[in-house]
Amino acid sequence: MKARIYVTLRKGVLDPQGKAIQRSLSHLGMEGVDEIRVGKFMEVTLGEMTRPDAEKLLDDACRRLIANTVIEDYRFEIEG
Amino acid sequence: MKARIYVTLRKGVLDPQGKAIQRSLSHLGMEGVDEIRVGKFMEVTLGEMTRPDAEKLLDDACRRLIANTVIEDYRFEIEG
Amino acid sequence: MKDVVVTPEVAKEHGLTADEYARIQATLGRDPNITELGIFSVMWSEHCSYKSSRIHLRKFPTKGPRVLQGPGENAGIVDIGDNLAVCFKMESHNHPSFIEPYQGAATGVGGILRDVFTMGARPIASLNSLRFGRPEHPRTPFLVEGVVSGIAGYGNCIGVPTVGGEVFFDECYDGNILVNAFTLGVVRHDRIFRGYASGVGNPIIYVGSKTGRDGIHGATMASGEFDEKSEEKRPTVQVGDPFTEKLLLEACLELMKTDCVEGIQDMGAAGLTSSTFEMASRAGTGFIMNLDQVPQRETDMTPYELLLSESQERMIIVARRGREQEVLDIFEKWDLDAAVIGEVTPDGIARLLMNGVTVAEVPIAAVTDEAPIYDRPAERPAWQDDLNRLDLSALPAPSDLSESWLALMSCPEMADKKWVYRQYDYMIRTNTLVAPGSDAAVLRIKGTRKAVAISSDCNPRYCYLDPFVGGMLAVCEGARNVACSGAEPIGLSDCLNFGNPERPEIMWQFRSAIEGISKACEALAIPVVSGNVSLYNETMGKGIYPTPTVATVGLLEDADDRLVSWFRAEGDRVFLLGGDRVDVELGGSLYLKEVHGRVAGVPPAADLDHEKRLCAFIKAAASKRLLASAHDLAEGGLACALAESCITRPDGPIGAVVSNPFPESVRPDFALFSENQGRVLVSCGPANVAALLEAASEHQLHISQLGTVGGDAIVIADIARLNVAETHKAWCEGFANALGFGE
Amino acid sequence: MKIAVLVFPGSNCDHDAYHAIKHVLAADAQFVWHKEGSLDGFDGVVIPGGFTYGDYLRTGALAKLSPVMGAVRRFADSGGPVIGICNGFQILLESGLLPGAMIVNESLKFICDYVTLRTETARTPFTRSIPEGTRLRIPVAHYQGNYFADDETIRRIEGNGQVVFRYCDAGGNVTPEANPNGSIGSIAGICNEKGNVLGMMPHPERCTEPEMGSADGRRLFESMLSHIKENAR
Ligand SMILES: Nc1ncnc2c1ncn2[C@@H]1O[C@H](COP(=O)(O)OP(=O)(O)O)[C@@H](O)[C@H]1O
Ligand SMILES: [Mg+2]
Repeated sequence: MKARIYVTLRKGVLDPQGKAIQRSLSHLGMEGVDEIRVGKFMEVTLGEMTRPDAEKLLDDACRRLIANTVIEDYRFEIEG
Repeated sequence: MKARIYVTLRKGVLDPQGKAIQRSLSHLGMEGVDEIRVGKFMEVTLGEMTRPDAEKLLDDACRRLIANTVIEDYRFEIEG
Repeated sequence: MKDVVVTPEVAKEHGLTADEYARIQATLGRDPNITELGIFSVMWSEHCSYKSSRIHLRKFPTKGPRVLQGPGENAGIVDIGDNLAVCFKMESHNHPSFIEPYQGAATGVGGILRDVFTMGARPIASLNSLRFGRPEHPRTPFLVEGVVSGIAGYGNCIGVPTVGGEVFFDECYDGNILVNAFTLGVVRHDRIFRGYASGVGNPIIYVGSKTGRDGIHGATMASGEFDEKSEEKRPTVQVGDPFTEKLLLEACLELMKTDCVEGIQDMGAAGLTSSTFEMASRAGTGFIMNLDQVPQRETDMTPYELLLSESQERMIIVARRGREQEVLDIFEKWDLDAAVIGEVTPDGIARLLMNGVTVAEVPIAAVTDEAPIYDRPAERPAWQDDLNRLDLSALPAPSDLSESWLALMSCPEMADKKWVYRQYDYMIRTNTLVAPGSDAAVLRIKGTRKAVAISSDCNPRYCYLDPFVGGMLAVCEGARNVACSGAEPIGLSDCLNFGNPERPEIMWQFRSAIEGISKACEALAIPVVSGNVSLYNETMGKGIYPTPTVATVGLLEDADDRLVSWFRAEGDRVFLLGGDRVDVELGGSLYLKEVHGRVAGVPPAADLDHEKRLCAFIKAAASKRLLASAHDLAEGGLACALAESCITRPDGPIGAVVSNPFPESVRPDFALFSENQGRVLVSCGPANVAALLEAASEHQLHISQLGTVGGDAIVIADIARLNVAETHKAWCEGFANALGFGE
Repeated sequence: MKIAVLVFPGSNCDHDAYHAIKHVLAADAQFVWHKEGSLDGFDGVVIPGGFTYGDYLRTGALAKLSPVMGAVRRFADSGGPVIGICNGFQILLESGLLPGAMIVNESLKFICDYVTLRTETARTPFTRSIPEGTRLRIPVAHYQGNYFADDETIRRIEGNGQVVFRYCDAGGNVTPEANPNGSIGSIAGICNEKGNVLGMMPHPERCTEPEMGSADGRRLFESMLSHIKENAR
């Protein structure tokens, strides 16, 4: 089973990285990118399990390890 | 206009971060994650422009800056 | 926010007592509006106002022939000759680091760096003093990883080497870790800048990052005890951007080479409010500020939010009138935001405007000088007597002393901290002559022959058992550590971490520790030039050990006089300085804690006169190049210090055979691990022995020849013996093993 | 003779490189701000370490866009000696002046420590006076020094003799234990085909004086200076 996890910075949390990328793009002459927020994207391969089990596992993993919920939000999608 | 960019490690490129997460999960007793590959996810806010222009801009940005094609693949989605 | 009506309840939510609120109403002659209330609440918070600590801090000796700037500014400054000075300070970031270890520690480093470069100094080195809960507490490894990588992430990126520190574990920090960061910079006497808003009509310029809603209430959070609800305060964590800080550092130092700057200060706790009010207060001026001109990262920010935001990497500059464009140009070059946001006025009033409308108007003195000051009740707790009781004769003797010795060498408090400092760039700027691993770090001052030695120290067990003696011993250990590097201690910064000051026993601990530090500093002629107080370090009513960390700065006129703490060569002779101190002192010792599971007794006695002669002697011997090494005896007594001198040697560990300096009547385990103070293990080449003994007698210092360096065992008489390689391995792996960081 | 030390926003080993060249080796060094479009008049270029643009996005990724990098390319094409150290190496990789890419250390931790390098070739201006096989003690200080390239690229650079330094143990043996970051082939430094552009993770500028723990780094700069002197003749 495959899944995808998205981790994004919570609203209002400073994203120095996004700021730097956006500024560089405009230095490159690529105007039109107003804002860019950088998060993480993970492709997960799961062993055999039921969908509810997968959901529980992913939620646990995100909460306890993958996302830093003080400053980040997460969501995930299970394929199929 | 909103868009999302996904940057993933190319096949065959080592992902120490993904490996570490997977190992930590099993230390934490969360079994069932066979593999995890960490990539980047960007939420982009674009100024007013046509869809083809947006596509061109994003492709340019990815190719020239956002992804390093020696080790990474990219794709993007434009909303709406 | 604008619509919030200020009531006594709202004031209470802002952490103001009923009395304090009444006082605000009285000075203003009316009810404050919400923006004004916000200003008072942050400025009168413990963190900004020092209301519980101020009267005690006055006891510190702060003067001395070298002191160019004592407490009261962003950092202290001490002369090192040749028109140069060192500028340094230590600061806590405890609460934020417990909530979000990476960002909390990172922004702590960022804050202390700004305190130093705002005075015109280029930062050249940092230290970090860390206290965590038990290694086996489930949260400890996570906190250690986060804090260490946060310090590394910020310090390495900005390019200031992190050259030393401490890591200590105890259950009392399970729910409240301590992260104290220290930075030292070098400044020319004629380029010192201060936080003064002087010169009526001078423009007030905001520079650095844009303002967002980060850390609003950060200052009040740092002054409130943790409870279950602190979870809710989470989104207010600040995120550090070391890259921007690096630009800010370079831009400020470039600006300071011009003569555009009248005064400058970083925005730390309580951001825009505290920086502007403090600058005006020092200069006795007032100001007008247009909040709408503040560069903003988020939309629809209210005056309240703009004033209280703790967004990082921002500074306030008061420039000379007519020179604003030069200032703006420099910041533009460095890609930083900069904007004129106000002007200095003569009348001592702060007028804050938003789009031309006055949103707050308060007398500056009312907020700063007239902030409440409390002389809180202090009382030695009854349980202190029980704590101080220790019957050594009832202590079971370990069956295998060598085994206990090895266990101490590998316990996380004693074990190698390389896991930590390998993550820090400790050599960038190529000044690090003595890297982490010795008693103090030594950094050369390029362009001179000089070097500085720095060390941070505090034994919280001693302070718990007797805060007065513990305070003295912290200073003595700091002085000894820099002396063991060949330096003369010239100044000190402190970071006082304590529990809730509203409890009389905490206030007693606090007062006593300050008195102890003061007494030792006076005796050793080390001025306290800067510092920081962190109170309310408790979780659910349980306080930490009193932890007054001191960072000691020493000067070497000749960098080549420097010493290291490890033995150098086979055949060198080993001596003990102060070895006549043979009353067993095991109260608060590492041996008692690690082997017997107890923290009790009275700490070792401090002999300040002896410490002073000891430091002077080591420095003299170092400058005569008599010594090959010097290492002070601290936790674990003679046995652990000896083993450290053997196994920390970078060219590979080496053995030593020494005799037992204690009378035979003393129990062998006590002789090995007694923590008598004022003792230093030195080594020298055989050719220097006579000269060394003579120098010691000139300084009226007790010296005893203990033995010789060499072999593959560390041997103390016929009491105990360790294999060098085995000990080295146990010591190297102890830290990671205890925290479960092994492979 | 004049050496350019490039300065990008976030460079922080620039002063160390400058100090090594100017004060230790008594040669002429000059800082060059990243917005400069030309390197005319310079005989060598140092791209120093640091955290250009905070290492945001990828190390060296944003710095490759600076105007001065066009000048570096022209300087390199004309055969001038260029050395990229640590972040400077990462910038050279990102700009395509050297093949491959850098990923995060296997340990996922920043590493600051002395390592031993084995010199694999004396063909570059920086190693011409360091015989093949020479061991050098030089510090590393990086978070992303794990060199990666696909198999074909590795075969090519190995075949061309473009691997200049490898991590090794004190005895000169290339072992997994001596590899601090997981780099393929224990690669610590590579050069371009012509040999005039060198990128390396370890920091020679940090060890040009014995009191820094080693003076081995000095040999690279001496090599560069002697190369420049000879070529000027
Ligand atoms: N957090 C840290 N960061 C950097 N160096 C550290 C840290 N903790 C300990 N060290 C270094 O490890 C060595 C031993 O520390 P410690 O046992 O506290 O020394 P001492 O007892 O001499 O004060 C010192 O050189 C110290 O600077
Ligand atoms: Mg010591």
